[in-house]
Amino acid sequence: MYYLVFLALLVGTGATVGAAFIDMGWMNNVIMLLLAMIKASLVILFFMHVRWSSRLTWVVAMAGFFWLLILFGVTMGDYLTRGMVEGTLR
Amino acid sequence: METLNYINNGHGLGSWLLTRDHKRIALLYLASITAFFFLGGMFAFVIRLELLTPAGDLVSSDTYNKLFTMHGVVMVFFFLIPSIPAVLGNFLIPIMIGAKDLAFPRINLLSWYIYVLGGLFTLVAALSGGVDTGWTFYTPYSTAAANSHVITAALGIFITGFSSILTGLNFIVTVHRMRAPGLTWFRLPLFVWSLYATSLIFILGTPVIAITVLLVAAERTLHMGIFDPALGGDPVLFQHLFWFYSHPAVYIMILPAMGVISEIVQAFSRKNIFGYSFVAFSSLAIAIIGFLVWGHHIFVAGQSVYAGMLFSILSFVVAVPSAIKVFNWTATIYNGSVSFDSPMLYAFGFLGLFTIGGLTGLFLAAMGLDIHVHDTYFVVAHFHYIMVGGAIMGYLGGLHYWWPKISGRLYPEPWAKFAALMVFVGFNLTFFPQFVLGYLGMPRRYHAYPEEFQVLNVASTLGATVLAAGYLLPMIYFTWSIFRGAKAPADPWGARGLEWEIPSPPPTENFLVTPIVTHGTHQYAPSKEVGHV
Amino acid sequence: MFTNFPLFPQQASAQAASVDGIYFFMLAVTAFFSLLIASLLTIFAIKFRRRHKDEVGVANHGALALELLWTIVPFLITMVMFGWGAKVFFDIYRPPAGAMEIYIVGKQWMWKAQHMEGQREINELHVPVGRPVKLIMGSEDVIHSFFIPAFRVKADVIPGRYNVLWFTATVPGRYHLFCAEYCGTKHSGMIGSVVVMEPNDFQAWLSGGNASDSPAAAGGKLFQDLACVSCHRGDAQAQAPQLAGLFGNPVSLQDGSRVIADESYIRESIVNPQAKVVAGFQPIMPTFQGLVSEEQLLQLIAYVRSLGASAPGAAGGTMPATMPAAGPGK
Amino acid sequence: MSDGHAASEHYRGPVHQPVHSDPGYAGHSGETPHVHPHHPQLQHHFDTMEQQAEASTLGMWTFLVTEILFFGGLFMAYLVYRHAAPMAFQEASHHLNVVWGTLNTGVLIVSSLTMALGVRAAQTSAPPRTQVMWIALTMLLGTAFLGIKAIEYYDKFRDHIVPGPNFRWEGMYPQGAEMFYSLYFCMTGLHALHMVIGLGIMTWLAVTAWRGKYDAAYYTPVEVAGLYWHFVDIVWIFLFPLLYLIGRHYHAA
Ligand code: HEA
Ligand code: HEA
Ligand code: HEC
Ligand code: CUA
Ligand SMILES: [Cu+2]
Repeated sequence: MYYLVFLALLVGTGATVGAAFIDMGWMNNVIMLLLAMIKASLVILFFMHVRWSSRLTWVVAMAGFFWLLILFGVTMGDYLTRGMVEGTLR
Repeated sequence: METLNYINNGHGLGSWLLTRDHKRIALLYLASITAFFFLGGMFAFVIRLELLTPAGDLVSSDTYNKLFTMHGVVMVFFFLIPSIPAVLGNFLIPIMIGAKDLAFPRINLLSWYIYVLGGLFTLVAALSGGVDTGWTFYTPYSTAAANSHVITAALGIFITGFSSILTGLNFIVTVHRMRAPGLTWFRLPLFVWSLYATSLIFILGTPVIAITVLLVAAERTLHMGIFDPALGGDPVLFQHLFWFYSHPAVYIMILPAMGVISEIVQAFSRKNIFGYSFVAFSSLAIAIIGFLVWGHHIFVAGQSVYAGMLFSILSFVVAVPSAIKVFNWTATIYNGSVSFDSPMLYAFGFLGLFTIGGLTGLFLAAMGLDIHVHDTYFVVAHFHYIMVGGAIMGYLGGLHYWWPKISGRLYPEPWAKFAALMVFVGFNLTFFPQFVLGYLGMPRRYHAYPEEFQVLNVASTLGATVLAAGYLLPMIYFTWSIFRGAKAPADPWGARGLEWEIPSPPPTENFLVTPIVTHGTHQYAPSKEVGHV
Repeated sequence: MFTNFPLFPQQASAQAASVDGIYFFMLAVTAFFSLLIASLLTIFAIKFRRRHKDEVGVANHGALALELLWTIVPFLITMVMFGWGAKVFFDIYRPPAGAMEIYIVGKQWMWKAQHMEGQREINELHVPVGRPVKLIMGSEDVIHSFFIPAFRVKADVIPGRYNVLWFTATVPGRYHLFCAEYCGTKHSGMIGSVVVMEPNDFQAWLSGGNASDSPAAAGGKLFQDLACVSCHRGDAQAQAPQLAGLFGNPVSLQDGSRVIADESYIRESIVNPQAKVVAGFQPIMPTFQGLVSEEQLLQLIAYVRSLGASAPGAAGGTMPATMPAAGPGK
Repeated sequence: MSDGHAASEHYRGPVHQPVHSDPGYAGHSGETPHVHPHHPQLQHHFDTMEQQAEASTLGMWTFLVTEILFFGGLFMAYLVYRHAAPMAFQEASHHLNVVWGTLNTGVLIVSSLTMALGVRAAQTSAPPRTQVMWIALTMLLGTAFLGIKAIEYYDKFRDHIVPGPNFRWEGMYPQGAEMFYSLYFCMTGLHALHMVIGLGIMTWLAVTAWRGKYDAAYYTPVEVAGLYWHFVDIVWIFLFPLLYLIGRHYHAA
């Protein structure tokens, strides 16, 4: 099992690097992040045993990422809407 | 021979400094926090003296700037944030949940040492000349312009941050894993609920301030330019990151006090709380929604208008759970058996002052109005109403309530009543005029001010004198009680709860036999098991 | 000694009344709930005081209806506060078209103002009564905040970008001007006054003795002195885009996006020219960061702006989207 | 403590008493040899080994949540500034060495594998030698990672692309590039610091494992250290593409 996950991680890394050299416009970022998230999930689920852990562990692990999204989402909410009201400056 | 308890079980400095007993660690915190409180209070007093006259004549403007910075830093990071959690929480959580200790006693001791180390950094910063950035450390002033000891102070905050994190971690794990048999979540004392919610904020918020102040230090030392406008950096990003922690941190300061009030109100009206689950869940709601409102500190700082609106509406939403609590406390007293012992007086004080402080928070959350009152004394009055009028009242109330348990001694009740009265009167005299000053437009952090503001400032300084005396009194009679006070029985108030079932002061391992819990706390009415809403 | 002892600030701008409106509403709500809580507490505490040592209270079972009541009512009240507050905020932050513009630069520890007509002042700001005034504000060093209590307006002044603030003064007189954001040693000395004058007096003041070049004229000089003109020439061989007609119009950038050439954009084009490169040009323009002060930047902007005067105004919206047309590219 | 359990926290007080059983009252003198009804590693304030293990893993997970947000502040800054200057970031990213970066990613992934196997070894009561072998391998790989990082840092110093007064940038977007490198050094520096701390923990783990402390009944420290190590790996999984790879297609095109 661990070896399989390990292989998947290596393949994922290869794919990330490969994809980075192909110009896909904004898709590059999406693919890059998607692959990184898949890799991270593999590590969390298998190497960090969350797959076999209690619900509480799931909740705790998710909470960290969820709060990160709050931080990112709300802050970007400011940056993306700056200057949108007429007459105000960026 | 005296019966063995946690105080006399082991003597000498070593037995205290190396203890892993949560109760002894609580006392270590009590001592250090009190020291910082008086230090911060001294700073405040000099501030008030300076503001007696419009001209900046007592101290230089640089000194003044350092005074309010050190006052804010000490009071927030070294007094109020650790106050109730690290003293009362440390002492009571294991007892209230029927455990022998916190989950990680060594880490508990470690967090005290970390706190002390952080405190030392701050003292060094203060003694070697001080910091003058304001407790908010706004860039680029803090990174590029200030030439005071910013790095030392920032590191002090960074370090104590880890103390908070470890305390929060310990509480969370303890509440999840160490509850006595039968102690379901909905039988937990509300104090435990509120500290659980507080711990969530410790865990989720503190790391962000840690990295933020670290970046400020890095920018100063290594000339990396994360917030530097010259590199396209945005000073407002610092403010986002700072308030992402520091707004939730204000709930770190108030939630534990709310927990204390929940306990006191029940104990002194001999009645279980009205709407237990509303009070419990409102703590969680405050902790969680509290993370979504930070931008109300920067309405006029150049963030987008739409972001401002989001933060504004959520700030109003987060006020509702606080309102729920206040109403439930009030309803709890109805049909109770109300006594007027000193803890209850503090609780009354809390209720009134927190209500005013909280409602004036709504003034600030209303964007159009905040334009005018932002960075004026109105804000200063708002937060002192909540932090001094609310949180410290809660802290003092809790100390008075549990002091017999902690020390095993009774303090002189008439003096305690008198002190409570002095604090209340002095407090209002100090900070009420500041609302008026703020609306008149007196900016905060002003060393000198136009003459027409003087009368109100004089009133405020007078009040601060009364307040200082009010704070000195408990210090005196608590100390006195340790040596001269009558021995306290296990349950001096006729209150209910696991902490009142064990001797005062408790034995080292709290419980001889792990208790089996069959109902919630504060069940006074003799008859049936009381259901919860 | 204590004769001058106000308890409420003067109202001297068109916005002041609307801010005070929310304030009084809030005061009323606060008074109502504080008194409500205080009197309930007093009544309950006295009525249900402990009469003998062993008395206990009556057990609670809660009441859902009450809980809902005191959840929903405060919620609704706060939503009113939100709506009202947001509306006033919007009004205070959205400058009307055609407002008279003044440039403000904050630096430790003074306020500098430049009128379009050439008057400059320090720690004073003269404005006419009854006319909307829009301030375009930048900072030379750290964050400051421009605050006029009698007008109920305030906005932070942030290094590296511009912020705007506007007001219409209504009552002639002299009012406090404060720096409200902590900015170092003399933060409390960064004060001054705003002088509101009758329009005629204001005109007289404007044409009074110490007028210097208008910002646009000063900017024109700078444009020569800094050799901007060597690249930004009007002819077809110019290696840089023509600036006439630029202001207020959309610009196509190299990466395909499009921005409006407002003050912030022009400022960025000068201090960090490579951040947004105009489509069809090479990124050869050097940075002028550190070479021009904030005041000079504002003058350059005023100059660029004055070049655009001939072009139809931005508000018209009739401009072809590909402006400026000057470049050899698209 | 004379009963030889260095790590246990037996308190010599009067009321030491496990809940379920053992009325054997230790007494104030405390040195009565206990007949341990429980595992020697069970600390006095826990009732069972499971409770203790669960508490430790929950504690570590909670700590990792704080770590996520700790790095989160930096990722936040990255997001804001990349959004503000996308081209500059691509340009600057191009100057990182993608070969070293990829290699290092591989090294960390292998180290995560060896770590996982180390935990498994303890969990299945493998002999101390095996446990130590996996831990040592993990440490070796961790050191290799830091070595490569050091080479990369050295290159940056040599080329004067370390932010600060000596920063020199020949290409486009000097300001954005300096911002990128400020973030690069903060992020990778903090990550490297975590690796160093991880290596410290591993050293301690190797020593205790060598003494045969861990077996199926008690391997919490190995498990918990593993969680930490994997977390540091995860951070890198995100850092690598965000820092090294964003400029590639832009220049390939
Ligand atoms: C313990 C600390 C604490 C607490 C709990 C709060 C609670 C609140 N705060 Fe406060 N605040 C501070 C400490 C605190 N604050 C500090 C330190 C600052 C300044 C920082 C600095 O710049 O230095 C500040 C600044 C501050 C600002 C920024 C002001 C500015 O700089 O311009 C704002 C703006 O929205 C705000 C809002 C609120 C709100 C809406 C609440 C709410 O949570 C309050 C909720 C409570 C109630 C509403 C009262 C109870 C309700 C009733 C009795 C029923 C009736 C209710 C209704 C009708 C709704 N606060
Ligand atoms: C927990 C938080 C806390 C607490 C408890 C206090 C307590 C007090 N604070 Fe403070 N305050 C802040 C948090 C707090 N403050 C913060 C965060 C700021 C913002 C800082 C910034 O702008 O960066 C601030 C700013 C601030 C200002 C504004 C300064 C400015 O903007 O220029 C003022 C002015 O009056 C003030 C006054 C007081 C007073 C009179 C007390 C009193 O309650 C203190 C009373 C206590 C004592 C005096 C000590 C105990 C008594 C004795 C030892 C007796 C003997 C001593 C004497 C007679 C001197 N505080
Ligand atoms: C070496 C030549 C050169 C000099 C000197 C120069 N510029 Fe430029 N400028 C350019 C080029 C090329 C562009 C278009 C590419 C870009 O946006 O960077 C440009 C773009 C601009 C723009 C944006 C124009 C648009 O259409 O969006 C402004 C505004 C500007 N310059 C102002 C100035 C000012 C003010 C100065 C002097 C202080 C100056 N420039 C000096 C070459 C120059
Ligand atoms: Cu400028 Cu304060
Ligand atoms: Cu806040």
